[in-house]
Amino acid sequence: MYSEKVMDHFSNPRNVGEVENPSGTGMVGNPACGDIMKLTIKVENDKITDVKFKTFGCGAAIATSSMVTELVKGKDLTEAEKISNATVAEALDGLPPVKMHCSNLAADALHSAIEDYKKKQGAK
Amino acid sequence: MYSEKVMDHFSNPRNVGEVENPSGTGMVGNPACGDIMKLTIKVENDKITDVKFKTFGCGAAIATSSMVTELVKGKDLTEAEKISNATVAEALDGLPPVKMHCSNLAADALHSAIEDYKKKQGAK
Amino acid sequence: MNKIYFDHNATTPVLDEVFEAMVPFLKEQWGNPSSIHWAGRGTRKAVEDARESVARLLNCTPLEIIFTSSGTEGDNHAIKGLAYAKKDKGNHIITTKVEHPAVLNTCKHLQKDGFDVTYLDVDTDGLIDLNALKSAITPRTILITVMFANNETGVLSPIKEIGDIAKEKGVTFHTDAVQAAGKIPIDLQKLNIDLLTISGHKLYGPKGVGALFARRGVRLVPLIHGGHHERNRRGGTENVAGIVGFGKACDIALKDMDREITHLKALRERLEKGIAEKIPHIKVNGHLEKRLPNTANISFEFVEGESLLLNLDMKGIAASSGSACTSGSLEPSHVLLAMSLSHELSHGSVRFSLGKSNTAGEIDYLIEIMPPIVERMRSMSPLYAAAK
Amino acid sequence: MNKIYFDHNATTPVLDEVFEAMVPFLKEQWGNPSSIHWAGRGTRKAVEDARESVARLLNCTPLEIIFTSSGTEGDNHAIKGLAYAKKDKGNHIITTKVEHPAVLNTCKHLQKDGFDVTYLDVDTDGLIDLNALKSAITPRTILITVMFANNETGVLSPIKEIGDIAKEKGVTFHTDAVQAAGKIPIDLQKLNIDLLTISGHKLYGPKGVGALFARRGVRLVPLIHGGHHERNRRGGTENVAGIVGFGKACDIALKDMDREITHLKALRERLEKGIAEKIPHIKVNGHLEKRLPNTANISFEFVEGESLLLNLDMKGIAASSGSACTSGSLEPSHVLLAMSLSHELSHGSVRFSLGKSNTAGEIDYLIEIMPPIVERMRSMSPLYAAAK
Ligand SMILES: Cc1ncc(COP(=O)(O)O)c(C=O)c1O
Ligand SMILES: Cc1ncc(COP(=O)(O)O)c(C=O)c1O
Repeated sequence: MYSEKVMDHFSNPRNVGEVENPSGTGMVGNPACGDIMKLTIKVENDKITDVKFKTFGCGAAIATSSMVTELVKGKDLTEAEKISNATVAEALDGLPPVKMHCSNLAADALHSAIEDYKKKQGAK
Repeated sequence: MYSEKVMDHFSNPRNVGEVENPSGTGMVGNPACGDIMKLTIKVENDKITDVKFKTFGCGAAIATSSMVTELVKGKDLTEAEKISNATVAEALDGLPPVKMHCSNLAADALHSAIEDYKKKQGAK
Repeated sequence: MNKIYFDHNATTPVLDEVFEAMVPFLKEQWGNPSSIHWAGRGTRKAVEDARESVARLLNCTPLEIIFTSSGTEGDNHAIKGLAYAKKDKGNHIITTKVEHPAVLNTCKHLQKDGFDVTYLDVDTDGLIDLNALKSAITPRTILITVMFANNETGVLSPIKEIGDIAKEKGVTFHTDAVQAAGKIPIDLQKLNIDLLTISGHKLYGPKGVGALFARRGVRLVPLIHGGHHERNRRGGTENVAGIVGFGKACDIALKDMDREITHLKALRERLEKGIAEKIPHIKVNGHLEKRLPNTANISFEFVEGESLLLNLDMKGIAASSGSACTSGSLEPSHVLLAMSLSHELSHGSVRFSLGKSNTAGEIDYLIEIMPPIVERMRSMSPLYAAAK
Repeated sequence: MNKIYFDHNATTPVLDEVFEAMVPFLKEQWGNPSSIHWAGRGTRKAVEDARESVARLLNCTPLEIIFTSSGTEGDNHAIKGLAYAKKDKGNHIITTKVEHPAVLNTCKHLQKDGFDVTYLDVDTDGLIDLNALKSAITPRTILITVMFANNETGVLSPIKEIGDIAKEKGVTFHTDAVQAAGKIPIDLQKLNIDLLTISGHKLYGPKGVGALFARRGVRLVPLIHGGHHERNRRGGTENVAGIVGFGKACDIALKDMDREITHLKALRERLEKGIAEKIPHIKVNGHLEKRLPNTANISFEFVEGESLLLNLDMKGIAASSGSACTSGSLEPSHVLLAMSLSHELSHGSVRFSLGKSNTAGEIDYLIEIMPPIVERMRSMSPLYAAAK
């Protein structure tokens, strides 16, 4: 069902956990759907220097979470904002059709974290 | 599908043909149904001394024809009249359900032949 | 006693290769294709591979193939499924008088449910009149269902022409190709067929499996509602071993088709010529050219078919009667009656349907034993004497 | 890696004896049971013998058994067949919220077709309320369909009581016994069941065959119209090999039932006890007594079921998720939700369904590897941290 890349990220997920004193936090999904992702980022000089995730969800949910942290680490915010759910699915060599929607929210979590960071910046 | 007795009478039918100068002739069935039986009898002193059949029909039709000739040969007319289609089927150790009606007409042919004989007698 | 099988339109033996292909899926690979764990992965792939084999035989895409449990189920699924899906558009169905009971009884059922059904006549060759088809179509017509090849006579319908008419008029076209598939080429890229039914056990596959082709975009109400199997089109855990065997049988049918057609045509010619030379008062039923290569339907005047079959059976020869007498009804063949044969001739027909393993020697044996059997049965027949 | 199969409610292996019984009907005995000649006689008898085996398992008469291609087909046949046969008497059907999709989706389809369907609630144990059933019955109620044993939790419905209520009220009663048959005794002489569905591949028979019990006198509109097969109740050439295997599997199930019940109950207790001792925050779902002997449905809080299954699969263990995620939908288990479990717990459930060949050693292996897996997944879960 899943590609090798998905299984790799599922069995050896990268960047699990929570960044300490995160610059931004994103949380998406809901229990009804079966997937909840929490992404925390550290931003320095408009660059994402650290990123970690925690996910309640199926294989696809965990793999996309892991993949998005890899894709985004070290990237400028503007570059990071361009990453979409489709980018993540592609980087994983695709997802099963039924998983394309509900379990492919990692980029949403990222954008939500970036937004959170910007809001906090604005508030300063 | 058929009992051994049916197959025996089918493969070695008794009394095939037509009695010469028959005392009575019975013909029943129709092509739509797929079975036509012709029974000819010789009656002497109210006894059936000879009987022969010709049948167009399936295995059951041929076996019942053959069986009825065996059952009736040498019998008094009153005894012969008591033979029913059920008697014939029983004597053959039964017939498949679908064959009980259409292909089990040999006794009818017999009764029709006896009637024909009586009619001819009455006309004399 | 030698056993000779001339009843391939009733069912075919399972080929050795087909059996061998099935075995793993009855032994170590018994997982449910819906399972995501190790036990299900191999069976899922096997089912999808088989789908490709079926699609290759028909020249369609695998997505257009729905696995079923029989030709009968496929016919029901196609006809009821389309009728109920389109019932808001119209309630008129066109079919023919010579369809298999799987189609005829489905149509009769729909009549009770408010649908109008036109049963087209056939001519003495067993062919429908395309003009009659055209004039039968009304704005309320939603479905035309005409069989590809007739099971009793082998007669081939003008499928290309029917498809073109159906397409022009915007009517869905289903064909029961149970007897045609595997025996003659079917190219769904060239034919305007929307729905097509086939069955495994008629092409050297196992019993209990079939397929329905539903062209992309043709919507059907499912016949069997349930889980997410077959992309929500047919519920029920897949008959994996059966499907795998069916796929293998399709592969072989495609590979061997040309050779088999030549082989079967030659045998059938030998059979029909031999019978005609040796036995008077016979009639070969159905259009002599527009026929499957393997089927010979012959009426023997003055005798009834089942009696002939029993006699043949006693000599080890398996054939079949046009008459449905054998399967629980005493009606003469509706196909032959529709071709305007008399009741006597309809009752007196025998179908020889040849297959892969038949040989010229077997045909010769038939031609040798058949004349005395027919003669003996005729001598017992009140109709023969009357005719002479 | 050792392969351990804990997913017997999804499908079972084909037993060696079953396979051996099937082989002749895929090799030399491939005749059509409807044929009157030599090729058909043996297969006809084999089908009728298998019918007796099925009838023996259920304690009914062979005439009351209709062979089908799956449990799903049987459910469709029973429910649609009864609904359409009785539609002049009424249009109301009663079922439950925890049925298999084969029943639920059939009922949903009938709703589109003008039938009213009541979906009874279940309590947190998964049981319906008999008073609620009684009050749901109206003069227009024609059918009650309640499953014998639930496939996800193993919970057993009060079939005896439901049958008595149905009989008293003159309503037909169908039960989907796909998960119960072969696992626990079913005595149709003692239960007021009118229609009952079973499936071959859940009791160590092959896939692609099942049976519907229809009590003498219960009339159904056929689901599959066609030839004279199954006494005009179900068209289509019989899946002879499948039917023979199914019959054999029924024989074995009957013979071994008592022993298996003891074996499975002991294993399940070991499993549930072991998990409960080693892993906190778990919940066994369904009534603890009124359950099949082989099924353990356990929710692991804070983690999602599919992730657990994938991890188990990597260790060679096949189990199943309550969540339908695995079969093309992302909905959490409708069964667990109906039992008032939270969405999280419904998503986090794993079904272990044990079978004949499972051993205590296999259970111990599971209990050994499961805790670190759950702990690792929990450490990744945002819900766990929040709860701690
Ligand atoms: C309770 C129940 N009913 C019906 C079915 C469907 O049976 P089948 O897979 O034979 O169609 C299943 C199994 O999937 C089941 O568990
Ligand atoms: C033309 C035709 N249609 C349908 C069927 C039914 O196929 P099955 O036996 O697979 O149900 C048959 C064979 O019996 C057939 O010859």
